[in-house]
Amino acid sequence: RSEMQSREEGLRQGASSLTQALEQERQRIGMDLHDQTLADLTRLLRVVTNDAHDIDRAYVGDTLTTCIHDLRRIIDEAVPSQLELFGFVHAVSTHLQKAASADRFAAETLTTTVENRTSIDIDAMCSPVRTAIYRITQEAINNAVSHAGASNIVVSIGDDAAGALTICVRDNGRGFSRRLNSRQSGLMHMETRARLILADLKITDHGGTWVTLTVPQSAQTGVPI
Amino acid sequence: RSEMQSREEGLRQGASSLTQALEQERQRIGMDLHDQTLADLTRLLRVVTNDAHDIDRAYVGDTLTTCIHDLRRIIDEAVPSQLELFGFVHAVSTHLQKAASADRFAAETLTTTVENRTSIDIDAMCSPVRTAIYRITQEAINNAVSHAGASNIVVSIGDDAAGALTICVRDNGRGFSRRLNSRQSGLMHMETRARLILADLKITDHGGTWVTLTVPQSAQTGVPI
Amino acid sequence: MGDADRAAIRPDRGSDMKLLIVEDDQFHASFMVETVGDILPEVSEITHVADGDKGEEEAKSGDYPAVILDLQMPGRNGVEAARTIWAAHPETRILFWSNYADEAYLRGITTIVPETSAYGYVLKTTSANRLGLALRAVLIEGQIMVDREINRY
Ligand SMILES: Nc1ncnc2c1ncn2[C@@H]1O[C@H](COP(=O)(O)OP(=O)(O)OP(=O)(O)O)[C@@H](O)[C@H]1O
Ligand SMILES: Nc1ncnc2c1ncn2[C@@H]1O[C@H](COP(=O)(O)OP(=O)(O)OP(=O)(O)O)[C@@H](O)[C@H]1O
Ligand SMILES: [K+]
Ligand SMILES: [Mg+2]
Ligand SMILES: [Mg+2]
Ligand SMILES: [Mg+2]
Repeated sequence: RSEMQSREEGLRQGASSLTQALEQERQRIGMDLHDQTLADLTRLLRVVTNDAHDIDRAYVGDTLTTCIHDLRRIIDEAVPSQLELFGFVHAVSTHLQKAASADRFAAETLTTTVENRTSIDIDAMCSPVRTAIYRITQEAINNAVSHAGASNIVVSIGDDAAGALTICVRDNGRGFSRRLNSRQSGLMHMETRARLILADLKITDHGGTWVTLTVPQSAQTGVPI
Repeated sequence: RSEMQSREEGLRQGASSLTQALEQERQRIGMDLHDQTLADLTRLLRVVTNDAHDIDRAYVGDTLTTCIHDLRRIIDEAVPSQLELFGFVHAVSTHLQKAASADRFAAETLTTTVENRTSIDIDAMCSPVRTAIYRITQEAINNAVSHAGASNIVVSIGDDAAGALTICVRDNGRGFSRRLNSRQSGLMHMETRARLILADLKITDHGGTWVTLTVPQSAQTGVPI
Repeated sequence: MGDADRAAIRPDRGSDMKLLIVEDDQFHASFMVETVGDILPEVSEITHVADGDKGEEEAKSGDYPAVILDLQMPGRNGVEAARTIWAAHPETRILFWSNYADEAYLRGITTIVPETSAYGYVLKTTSANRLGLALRAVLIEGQIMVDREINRY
């Protein structure tokens, strides 16, 4: 009974933190828009409506181009459109390549692979389940790139005898240690997201770190939410 | 024991749905930006960089003004900036007034009041707790405006003998009924948000509907998340 | 097909190439119709529809050797529409016209292009001049052409 109580408390804390993180991400988008695009456009409007000066076509064009660039970046972060347009496997490959090449320590030496060995169609799953699987995989990849010091990262998509989908993010780095001073919200959110869709998340040390998400067949068609 | 299990399952479902809603809100912001602001700016850029025509100052000014307007609205929805800048009581009053005047059925006949009868300083609470309280109050207000057919809505902020903060949104409308065909995600999210911060939410019928959120003293300083 | 806008732009010309434009934004669509009218005398008739479902429906007929597709649309998006169109008519030349500048979109597109098809990827911010070049290269000459403003990573 007390074990159940602490399970429930764990879920509450995890969900609290995840909710808060999502709330903050939304606010961050708003702040970015406010500080960048809105500020740029307001300045531009002031210049354009000032009758005392001729309109400098190049200046207006450049400012608009900058705003469009900023906006595209903000939109790309807000909407997982790779997932929507091209599906899970492509979105994971894209994220893996981007994460690997954006990290200036990893960029030179890191090789990455995505292996898809299952016939389970992740894109046919209901959208909340697919999104959760994607977010978990993203964070496992981010961690492998930034904490493992690995030279190789493999994302392996497969299934098991019971028809569960398995996604394993493996690196050949320094191995896993929950450091006390680290924030660990990434891990907590992965675990909570897995629990919310009734999937299972395991982190194991094989020299490098293996993060394995198992989505049972019953959860693939969508669990009650 | 089975009661605890179903409590936990309830929490899981509530948190799942809330997480999904937050995820969708973020995506909606992205899509709004893509379809409105980005589309407008791209068009404007095309006009401005077309050397064949003189720049029409009024047209450029009008388009920029529209973009700025749209952006402000999108930002306002994403960031509860009234809350950040002016604090809880002001943000609630603003939301109440806006909601009441935006509803075309309610606008003419509806009176609204915010009463603050407590010395508990909500703005001194930790940000996730305050945000949760605010989101819950917002949705209670939205529901009172759109479903009650009330002529009066009062938000009453107070406390009880045990030092708990109480926020009561009261309307004098048709009274509460959980209609089977309604989506009810608003209520579910209010309940989940309350549970996540260890607060209590009660909906009672007094002719009109009273929605009462009770935040115990222990939860006000921030619960472990 | 009551929802389709048809413009017989040059009924008197010898050439009779039909072009389908699938774009949910009316202003972008008008701009494209105008640009095509100015730049591609080979096109005799332009059909415009405003979402991916109607685009797929319209393209079923097989009358369109060339299609211009917006990427982000309500309902079926441009990628889904392209898949459907190419599945039935792999020789169709498709110009994607998009507001997504990240190279990942381009890579995604390359994973769905049939071996023999011509395609292009052009941003909506592209100048009229460069848009004209892309229209001709992809839709008329059957080349593969990509906007140079795509962000590499
Ligand atoms: N693949 C890995 N290899 C080695 N160490 C890892 C790996 N993944 C996680 N860790 C360790 O676990 C810690 C916690 O990871 P977690 O994702 O929770 O936090 P974080 O990445 O440090 O910060 P954030 O909250 O931004 O994700 C990391 O700081 C790191 O020390
Ligand atoms: N103050 C109220 N007075 C009368 N009925 C109410 C009130 N609040 C809620 N209800 C009833 O409860 C139902 C569920 O409310 P809930 O907020 O969950 O859903 P909703 O407002 O219909 O949609 P949404 O998910 O967008 O909030 C409403 O549709 C309405 O019938
Ligand atoms: K779509
Ligand atoms: Mg992390
Ligand atoms: Mg509601
Ligand atoms: Mg579009």
